[in-house]
Amino acid sequence: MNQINRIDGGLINRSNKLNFNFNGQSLEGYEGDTLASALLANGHRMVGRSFKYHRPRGIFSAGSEEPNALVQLRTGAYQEPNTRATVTELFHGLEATSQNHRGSLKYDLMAVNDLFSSFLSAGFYYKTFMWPKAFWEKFYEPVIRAAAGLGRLSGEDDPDIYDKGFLHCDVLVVGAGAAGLSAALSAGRAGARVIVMDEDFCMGGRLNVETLSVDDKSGSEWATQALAELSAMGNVRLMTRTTAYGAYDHGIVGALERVTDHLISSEKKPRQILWRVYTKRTILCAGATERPIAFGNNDRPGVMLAGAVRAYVNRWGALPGKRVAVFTNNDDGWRTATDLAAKGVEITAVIDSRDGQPPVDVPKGAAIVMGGRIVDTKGRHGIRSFTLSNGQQIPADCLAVSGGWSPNVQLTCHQRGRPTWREDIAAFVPGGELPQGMSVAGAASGNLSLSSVLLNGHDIGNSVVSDLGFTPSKVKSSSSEEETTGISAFWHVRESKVRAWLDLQNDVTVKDVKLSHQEGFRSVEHLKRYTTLGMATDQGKTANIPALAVMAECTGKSLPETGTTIFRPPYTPVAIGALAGRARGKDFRPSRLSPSHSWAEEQGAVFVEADMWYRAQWFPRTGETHWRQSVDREVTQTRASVGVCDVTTLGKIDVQGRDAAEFLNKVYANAFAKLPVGKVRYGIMLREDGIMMDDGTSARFAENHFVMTTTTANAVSVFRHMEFCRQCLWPEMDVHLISSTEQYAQFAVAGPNARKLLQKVVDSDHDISNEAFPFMACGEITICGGVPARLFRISFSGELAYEIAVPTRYGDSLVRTLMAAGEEFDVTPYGTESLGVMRIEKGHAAGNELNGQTTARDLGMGRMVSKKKDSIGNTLSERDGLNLENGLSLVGFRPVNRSEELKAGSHFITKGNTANMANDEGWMSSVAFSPNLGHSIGLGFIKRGSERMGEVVLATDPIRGGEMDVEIVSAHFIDPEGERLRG
Amino acid sequence: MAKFTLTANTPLGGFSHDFKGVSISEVNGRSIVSLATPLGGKEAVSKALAKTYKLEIPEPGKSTVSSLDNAVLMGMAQDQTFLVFDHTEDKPIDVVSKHLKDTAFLTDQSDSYVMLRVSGENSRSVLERICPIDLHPSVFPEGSVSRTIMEHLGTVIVHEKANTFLLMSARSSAKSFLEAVEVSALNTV
Amino acid sequence: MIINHPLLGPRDAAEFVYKGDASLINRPDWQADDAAELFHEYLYLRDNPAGEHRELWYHEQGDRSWLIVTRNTLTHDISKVEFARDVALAERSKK
Amino acid sequence: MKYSGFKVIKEALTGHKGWKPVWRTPKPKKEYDVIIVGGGGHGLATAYYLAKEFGITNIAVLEKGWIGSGNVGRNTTIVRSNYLLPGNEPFYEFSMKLWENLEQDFNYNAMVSQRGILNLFHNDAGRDAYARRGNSMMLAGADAVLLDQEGVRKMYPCLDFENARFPIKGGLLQPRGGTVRHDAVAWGYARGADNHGVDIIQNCEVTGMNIENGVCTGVETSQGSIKAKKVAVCVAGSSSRVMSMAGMRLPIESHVLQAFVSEGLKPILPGVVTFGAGHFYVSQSDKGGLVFGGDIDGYNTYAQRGNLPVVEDVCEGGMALMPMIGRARLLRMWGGVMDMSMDGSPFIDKTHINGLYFNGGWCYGGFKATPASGWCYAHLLAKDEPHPVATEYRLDRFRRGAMLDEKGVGAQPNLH
Repeated sequence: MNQINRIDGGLINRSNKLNFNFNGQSLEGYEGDTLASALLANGHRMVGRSFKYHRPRGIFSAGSEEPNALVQLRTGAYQEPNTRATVTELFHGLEATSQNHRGSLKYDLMAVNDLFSSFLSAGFYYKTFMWPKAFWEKFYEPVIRAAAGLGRLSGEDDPDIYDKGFLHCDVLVVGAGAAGLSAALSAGRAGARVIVMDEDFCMGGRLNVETLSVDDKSGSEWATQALAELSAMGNVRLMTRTTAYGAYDHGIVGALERVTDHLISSEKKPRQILWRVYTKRTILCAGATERPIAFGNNDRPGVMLAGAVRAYVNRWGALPGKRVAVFTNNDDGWRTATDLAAKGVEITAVIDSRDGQPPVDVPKGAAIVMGGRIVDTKGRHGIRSFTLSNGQQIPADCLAVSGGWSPNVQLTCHQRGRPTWREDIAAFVPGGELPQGMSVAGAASGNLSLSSVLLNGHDIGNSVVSDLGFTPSKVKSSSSEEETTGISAFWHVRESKVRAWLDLQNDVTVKDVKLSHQEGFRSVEHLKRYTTLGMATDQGKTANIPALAVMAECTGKSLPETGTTIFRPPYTPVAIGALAGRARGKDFRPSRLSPSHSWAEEQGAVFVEADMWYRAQWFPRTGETHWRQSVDREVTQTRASVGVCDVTTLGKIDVQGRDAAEFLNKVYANAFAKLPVGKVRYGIMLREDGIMMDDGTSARFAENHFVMTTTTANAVSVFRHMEFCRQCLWPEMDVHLISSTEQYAQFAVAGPNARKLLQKVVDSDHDISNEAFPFMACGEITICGGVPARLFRISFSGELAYEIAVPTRYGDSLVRTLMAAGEEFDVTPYGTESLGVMRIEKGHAAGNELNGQTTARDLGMGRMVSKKKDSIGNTLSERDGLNLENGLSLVGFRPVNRSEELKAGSHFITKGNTANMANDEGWMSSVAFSPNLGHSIGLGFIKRGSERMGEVVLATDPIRGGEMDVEIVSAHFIDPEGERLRG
Repeated sequence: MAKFTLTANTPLGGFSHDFKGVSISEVNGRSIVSLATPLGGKEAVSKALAKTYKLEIPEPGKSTVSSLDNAVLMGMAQDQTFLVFDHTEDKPIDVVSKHLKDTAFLTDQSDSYVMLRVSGENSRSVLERICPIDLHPSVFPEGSVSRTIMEHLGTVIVHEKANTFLLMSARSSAKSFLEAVEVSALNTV
Repeated sequence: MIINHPLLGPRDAAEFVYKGDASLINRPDWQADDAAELFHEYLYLRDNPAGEHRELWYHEQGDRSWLIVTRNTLTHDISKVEFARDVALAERSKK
Repeated sequence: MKYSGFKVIKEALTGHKGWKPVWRTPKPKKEYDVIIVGGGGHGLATAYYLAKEFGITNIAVLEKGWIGSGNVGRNTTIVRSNYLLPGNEPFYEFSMKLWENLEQDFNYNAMVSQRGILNLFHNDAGRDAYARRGNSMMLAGADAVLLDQEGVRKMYPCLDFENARFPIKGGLLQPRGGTVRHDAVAWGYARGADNHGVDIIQNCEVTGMNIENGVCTGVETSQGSIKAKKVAVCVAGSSSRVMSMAGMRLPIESHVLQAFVSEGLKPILPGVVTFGAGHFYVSQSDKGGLVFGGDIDGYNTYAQRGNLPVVEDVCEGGMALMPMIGRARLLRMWGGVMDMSMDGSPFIDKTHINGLYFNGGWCYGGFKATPASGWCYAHLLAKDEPHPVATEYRLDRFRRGAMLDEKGVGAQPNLH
């Protein structure tokens, strides 16, 4: 039998029937339904289990505040845990299952927890599970963890895609109910750029669920008309299914648009879009949330919020029960009785906690109890009846409860705002210190009657736009009939002898709050943390205020004195995938490709990530099965003849200006002022604290023009640092910096035949002989018949070497040309591994040594730090702690047993000492196999290293289970005199 | 004479594609020279520019267009202006220094950028997915220039004319940048 | 956060890189008798106020200017944005 | 009152009438031997150990709000002792050992859960650095395991091994690392200290320091002036504010670190994992929430909230590392104010003012240090000399050039 509880009316499209599946059962609903309304229409009351006691749970609300009706939506990798049925738009083919039960929903084995509930009181776990000690990890905790959580992730990669975007407007209207639409009309008519967002798929808010009329139209008709007017305005953007979830500094609002969640498939479009909204003004029209009253066994399926009950009836034509009763402390609750009675639904009783006369006409046949108290309910899987304090039992399969409405102040509190209490409506309303540019209108500001909401929205819309310099339109506010909104605060039924729920999802009861008070957890934050109140997926939207009221009662303080916990973003939970947007997998970060990348790919190069760059690591040749074979060959061939390596990734900074030389003299620790034009110098750059920041070369191309290189890793931070020096420290200097990293493709050409190779491509009018172009020369030349190039005679490998740079557009062509020209020399390309081997052979420091913890002195370059001039870092580099007699120094290491392989990260211990931290004397920073020496070599830091040449120490590597004797040697393993590079 | 010759390539091989209501195409054939104004030398640069390109130095965030070489002068910073002009040969600096003599410090940036033109009625909707700058004509009118960040990549955006934007981003990450723009189009239209 | 750049208008703080207290533009004299102590105070000690704070931001994804932003560290309200270079030059002319 | 399973059962059967407040609510006395300013984890631990281990019980802990309202109540609950430098590692290992016996020691179940912490690396340099660090840990008597890619895959098959921009090459595992129920640490220490007679005074803000002739004699508070032989400041993010009352400037900046928790989920992550190529670390709580975080926002602030770019950056890291969390929803985000020091390492030291002591500069790593910080601070207060594992945490180390810079980024607090 289908849709047994479907009645006439509502904003659903009965001509579009949708089939869906809940817990394996095929059901039908209509377009316009939510999963919750469709389940109710099909007579499903029980839809889940609570967190701790596994009590049966039914649909409680009709919105995003839902604590109970959480389902697992979709299947397989698309499985989406903890999804609120109340805001899940029904679609054809929807599949959902209930959560948090072992066995079936109806017969949950974990429901045994409920029997032991008195042992599982708030915070019980802090007091036990401590003995015997080993049992916590082995037994108690695994049991607790097995019970954790509600829904389940699939464990598979999220198959959907997400996107992000930026929106800009004058006015952002959050919430498109009566207040939001009124405000948007005011702002839109005045010509402001307006964005209206609503979390619902159908704008109108409670206009769509109440039977009140506006301007002699039904609420939903008025909303439709307002939306038509707004969507015709070019300056207004309407966004449904979009939740403003957080208010951030300076008027930035985070919003989530659910683009395809209401479709069976995303079809490769983004499932959700995360919007960053930059707005001059925000008008928060987020409405209000109804809250329950706590009484005995008030958690049974069928006990619902009164406003939700009439929402299901009025908007969706779905009947939550056949025999409905109302329990209220306010006039609004009565609307549920009158609305339902008007639809012919049986109202068994209206219980009003207030004394006096009924505020409205009494529905026929209903028992009316003024000053009434419900103390208990009955019904195992859903309410069947309830009991009043006088013992009277009243039947009902749906109990509509209203404890009044709490304005949705969350976004007003995301920064410093704290809500203030209004006794007349028994609710917190937005207080001071709202986020920049935010105003609040409608129910969110405490206006609870429709007529006041409409007027308030209209007026605030107008005042906001006139603030921004627009002329408000003269159109008057729409209006509605008057209604009564009386309320008298009433939070929980003291007469109840059994557990009365406050937080339905986390199973926090009135007793728990009292226990929390008894044990001294009285601050609201202690209460929250001790009982877990409000920490469930609904963030306590319906639970917090009643619970605070119970605490206030215990302490004898007023509710405003008791305060509220801090509202944190997000307003409703946001998928992590959406917050990440496109950044995942290979798209996590951009890829920078060097000019020779395509060519290297063709060569079958293996690439390595170096920051954002991909660099060729080595170039395997046919027959090479291990990377070491390739690297050994590249190194050997380069040292024997010539090799080519793409070094484009090194940072290049163009430094120009009348004071360029003096500027470099200040940013480098060593002298630069007198570097001749046409020469390159190696420079070390310190941080102001005297630690090595970076090293590189600077080449002087003209009196006022230098080209600096930095390491690949520090290119950006060095540029930033130099801009700081230029603008903030020495603003009187005429210096100009611009990065030219991208502008030039740069290749190292190294090896005894480097010159011969280059001479084949360099245009003949440029003499690059050793005499004309010696070591550390630089110059602007042309190659291959006029292509401009820069040539640097510098060497990282220790060989006769050059670096040649051409405009990037020629990079691909140049590497191919060098390979072709080098064929006669058996030229080899080499990658970063070989680069590393050769620099270790040569004793050059690199990233592992320049790790931000070492000084020039540690690196054996202490004497380069000039004491005769002011440079960054020179003063503080003189501190005692950086000049210890037994300080570290960088030296070379080789295994005493040459066949052993050194391990980077080993620590050094003097022979005979115990290997412990007190005897730790340093560490191995870089290692390589030297094909030239035929054994493993390493660079490392050890105390007084430079004085300990020849000493054998222990290199201990407990993490890999090894240790070996190593000999301290010079870091210059190859050509210590530097004859090759000058050759 | 060297027997080798070098051939130039472009960052994206001349990419061009039309999506619904928006076209994305690589722009080539332009050179970019950065002009750094020496301390106290603004007047001299202005004079030289006025004489040759008939242009003033634009404020940062603005651009001006000259008929000479279709040059666009973009204000990048207080002391930095980009001159973007039709020139496909090497050494664009020689062209500029002919006009400006030594009034400004020049740096060739022609090979530093990939340029994409995004045009069509949907161009703003597409760019709103990645561009943090407000591109509404009331805020970012034609001629506006901005350097910002899109999908982790530094990007210069120029509002060339109605519904037409020029994007400049680093050449080495041209493929990632194109993907960022393309995916925006695919996700939007 | 949004930083209202003196020339470019409001820009998301994500375009900027933060450095710290604006006093970092006042680098001590390396030849002062107590240079070591002055540099220690300059580099390491901070007022770290709860309230108005003058601080350095670098517009890395923008015009590459260093700015001095006056911002309240309790509310994040920004009351002033200046070019650090202008401030540095002005302080020099005072001396 | 001793807590035990039997006690819980007894109370359950008798209507929970016997539970007493976990700590008393005393009025401040006129004078104490030691006043501890700051009722966070470190302050409460200091009081507890002073009373229990060093026999000083005439102590007040002054807290301007509710105890545990600072970083002990707003962190991502991770404990570990995987440090590199000899000035740090023995201290954190001492802390780890205290964690391991904490519950029995203070009779409160803080749910110390040693499910391991795994720091991933993504390149050879990362491996070398972690090998060096792991060796440091082992030389200091801690546990460490260097895993290769297969080792990581066995523990965490759900990570992105196939399509990552920065492929996982391996990781440094500390099996004894894990998580602790953070609030319970504050409550457990409070309960323990209270049992030893320590006065815990909430809603008592220190408004001034009484310093005469270079000697600190007590404090002014919102509840009147209180004398003390020794005043021990321990206020994390508020360090600069409080010490400025004594005229001191500190090598500290206050920054916000955001933290995040997802909706409750059935267990899927056994231990703590940190991403090495982005800013993301995560664990799953005993309630089922994924608890995660990343980098600090990076600007000075005293506001306990951050901004969106960091939220997005952290989630980007999360999705890059484990794309299976895309459909999990972020439930709550919050911020804590970190006392970021100039080298990323803390201070436990006397000041130049007699009777005034300072503990701070914990950056975002204070939680794991809580027991050792309390113990070592208590040692310093009781004996006027540093505990052997905390000898490097001196305020003058920058003047001497003896920085403890684990990350190697220099005097730039927002980079530590």
